[in-house]
Amino acid sequence: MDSANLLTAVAAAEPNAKPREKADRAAVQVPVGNFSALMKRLRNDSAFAFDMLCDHTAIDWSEQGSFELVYQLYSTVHGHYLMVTTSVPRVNPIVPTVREYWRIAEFQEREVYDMFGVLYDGHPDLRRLFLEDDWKGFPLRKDYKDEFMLERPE
Amino acid sequence: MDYFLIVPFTLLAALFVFGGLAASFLVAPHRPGKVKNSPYECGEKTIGTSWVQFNVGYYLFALMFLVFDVEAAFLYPWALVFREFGAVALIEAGIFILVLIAGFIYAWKKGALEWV
Amino acid sequence: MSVHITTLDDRVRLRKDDSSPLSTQEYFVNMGPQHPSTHGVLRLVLKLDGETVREVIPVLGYIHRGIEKMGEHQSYRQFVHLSDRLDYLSALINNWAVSMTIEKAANIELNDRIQVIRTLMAELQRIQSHQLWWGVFGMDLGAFTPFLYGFRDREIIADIFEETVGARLTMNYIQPGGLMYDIHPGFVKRVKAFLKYFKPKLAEYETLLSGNVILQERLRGVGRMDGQTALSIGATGPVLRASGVPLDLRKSEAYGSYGKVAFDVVVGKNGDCWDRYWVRLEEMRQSMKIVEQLIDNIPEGKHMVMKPAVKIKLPEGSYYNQVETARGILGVYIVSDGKESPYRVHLRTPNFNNLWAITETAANWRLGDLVAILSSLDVVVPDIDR
Amino acid sequence: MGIITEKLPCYIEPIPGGSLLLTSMDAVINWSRANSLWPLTFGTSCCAIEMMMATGAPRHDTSRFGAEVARPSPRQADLLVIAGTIVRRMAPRLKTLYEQMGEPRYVMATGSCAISGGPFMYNSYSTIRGADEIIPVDVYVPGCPPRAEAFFYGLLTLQKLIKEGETVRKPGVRRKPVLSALPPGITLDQIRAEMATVLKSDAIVNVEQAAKKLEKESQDGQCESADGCCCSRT
Repeated sequence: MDSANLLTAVAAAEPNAKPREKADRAAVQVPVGNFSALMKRLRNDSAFAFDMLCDHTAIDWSEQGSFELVYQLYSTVHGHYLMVTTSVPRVNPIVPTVREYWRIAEFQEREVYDMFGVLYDGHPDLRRLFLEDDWKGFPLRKDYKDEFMLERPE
Repeated sequence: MDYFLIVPFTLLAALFVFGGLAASFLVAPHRPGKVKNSPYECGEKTIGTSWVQFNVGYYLFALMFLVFDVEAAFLYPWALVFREFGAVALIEAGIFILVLIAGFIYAWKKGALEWV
Repeated sequence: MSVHITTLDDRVRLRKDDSSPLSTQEYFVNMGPQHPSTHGVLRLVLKLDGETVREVIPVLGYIHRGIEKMGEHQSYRQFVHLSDRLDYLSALINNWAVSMTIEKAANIELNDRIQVIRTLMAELQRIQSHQLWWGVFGMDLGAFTPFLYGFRDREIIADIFEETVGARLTMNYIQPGGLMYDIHPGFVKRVKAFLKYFKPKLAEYETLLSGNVILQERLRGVGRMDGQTALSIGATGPVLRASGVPLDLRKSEAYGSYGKVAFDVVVGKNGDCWDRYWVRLEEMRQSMKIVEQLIDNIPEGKHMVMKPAVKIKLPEGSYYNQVETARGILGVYIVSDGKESPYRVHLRTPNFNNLWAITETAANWRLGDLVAILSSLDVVVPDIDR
Repeated sequence: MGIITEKLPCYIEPIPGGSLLLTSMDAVINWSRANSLWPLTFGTSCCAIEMMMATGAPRHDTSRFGAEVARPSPRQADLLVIAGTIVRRMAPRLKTLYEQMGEPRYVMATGSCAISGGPFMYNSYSTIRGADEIIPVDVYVPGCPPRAEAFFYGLLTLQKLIKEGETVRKPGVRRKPVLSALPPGITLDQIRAEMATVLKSDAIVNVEQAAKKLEKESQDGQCESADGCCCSRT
């Protein structure tokens, strides 16, 4: 189904899921509280049948002081896309893991932890994916300072 | 006297083997270091020990190979001269091979050749 | 539920569970960063029991250059050349992915000539990538001749690219707003010569390797992965289609001029190494069919819709766009805050997901089969680490 | 122990004609080392493909220069070809691999990533800017990725360095400056001066202007394309 009635269907399924504006596809914003429930429905409910987690990443909105976690979902059955986002404070970002719905989330979440420091509740093997285990700091944060990095001279 | 040819043959073989070793022994710079002597594992430090109990099948397989390799080695000289000795040599070798095949069947039935 | 951060050392530790003193013990071996059959710096920590692989733990980051951090400091046009260095075997398709995301966000309209040339270039790059995969796949299974055959035919496409683009590997050819150059006058002639040359050669590939009993023995039924597992680890491209799921963005999204050409999606049945092998060979034929249909009627028009010096500024918002590369779906996710360089760039790379198929399928196979499975996944490591 | 290389020279040199014997021994040993460089397959990123095309593929083939046997293990290799970017996590491994190679070992940094960090030089928190920060490098082959011919030129330069730069007593060619590989008659200051002028004059590369300049040259017939046909890019 196309994005319009997909949004209404999701709103029906999850009352406090507000559509996220400024996105190029059907996008929904969910508070962290009932994030896991919505994901479970999106995965198992045959009306949605989002069996493929295309992409999971995070955006560091340092002015608003929050991380926005973005999940791009796709359903091979119905052929429609949905973008689900939830935001957590920058100080102690804890998000429930979606590993048991999509197996790949375990590794994408490890990458987001490695780059942003977002902690995943219930993740079986949360450790850095790319950087050394004893690396200080999280590189993709806007306020990451590193004397090794060379700025381009103007 | 016609066995004399073996001597230059072994000399040449020895020269070939030890010549290479001697050349590298004489010419190559020899600088052992702690890292150079450490085991090479794709650039990584090794994890855990490699002194572990592994499947006995490897040992049995090697043993079977050894037996039949030696058997082949014995058959070479026999194959050269058995024409002069006629049927006796043939029966002799037949018994030799049959005994070994009996051993092989025994090992096969006992499952020595089943791979893990 | 608690948040518990572990490290590699306690992930790679033997649990003491030897039930009887006679049982064989497991040990760890590094199939490490510098290894002939990992095609790049991918480190697999293997938990072995004798020769049988019990568990594979991939360790990444040996070629992590931080491309996403660099993306935040570069303008949109500059970011295109970084996309070459991701999956350098489908460099043109990566350029297309980034350019298409930027064009959709800034809604730049393209004429037909650009779309047809882009589709032609992408399909030639797909054939070239599968040729290299076929050569290296043969070499991994111990046959050196396919390596020579594959690279010999690959050089011809490299000449075609070099004549038009000027580069053999990192193209930087498809820019947001069109193409860097128009195609070289000799392009159509060379592509037709290549098609006539390569059709019998593909049949030669079949007789050389596919018909070989040893190869069939080593591939049939090895590393089986069913559709559901493939979808749950997000595998895409030939790996997913070999498991029976007919997901091909060229068909479902019909971007570029894929809508105007007739080709069929190659789908395997039981997702083992043989199907992954057979699907890629068949895909080469489909790509040649696409090139054949497009090469004769390249429409006239300008090769660049926008002056190259024009600064591109995307309106605020988040844009996500996917393209089918030789190895799967490459998604480019750009969050823009209206400035000249993106606020956040994220690349959903196909190899990242295809790699984890090794942890699903490699258990209880022997070491030789592990190499076959890893090579059948056709993993390019800088694409994983970014 | 390398008796000939370590112990013998100090005895032979004083006796008359000794140094002649030593240099001729140098020549033989260097000749054999230079013409049988076994590269270690160490490709990290895109340059690895170009190196594969250069070493193993049928069109460009290094077996003409004796460097065809690409060994995966450092124990049997004596030329470490760094093809690709070196990142901070790979650096200790690269150092271990280099130290595990047998003496006399040579290093060739191919590709601008191995020379100076290349496209990942700025704003990257994990790219090492140049492999010579970790291990001593003998020959630098620029390019991104360098063509197979550039790789051969680097190989020939290394062979020239080995044949003339090395003596038995002190293996390793790093002592001789790499400048000996410059074509005869050109000095470093000339190159620096010319680079300064080039950078100042066309700071911004103008595509149309460059194309017109190329067109003018092809009208005068000075087109030197690889396969002989006169290529004028219209």
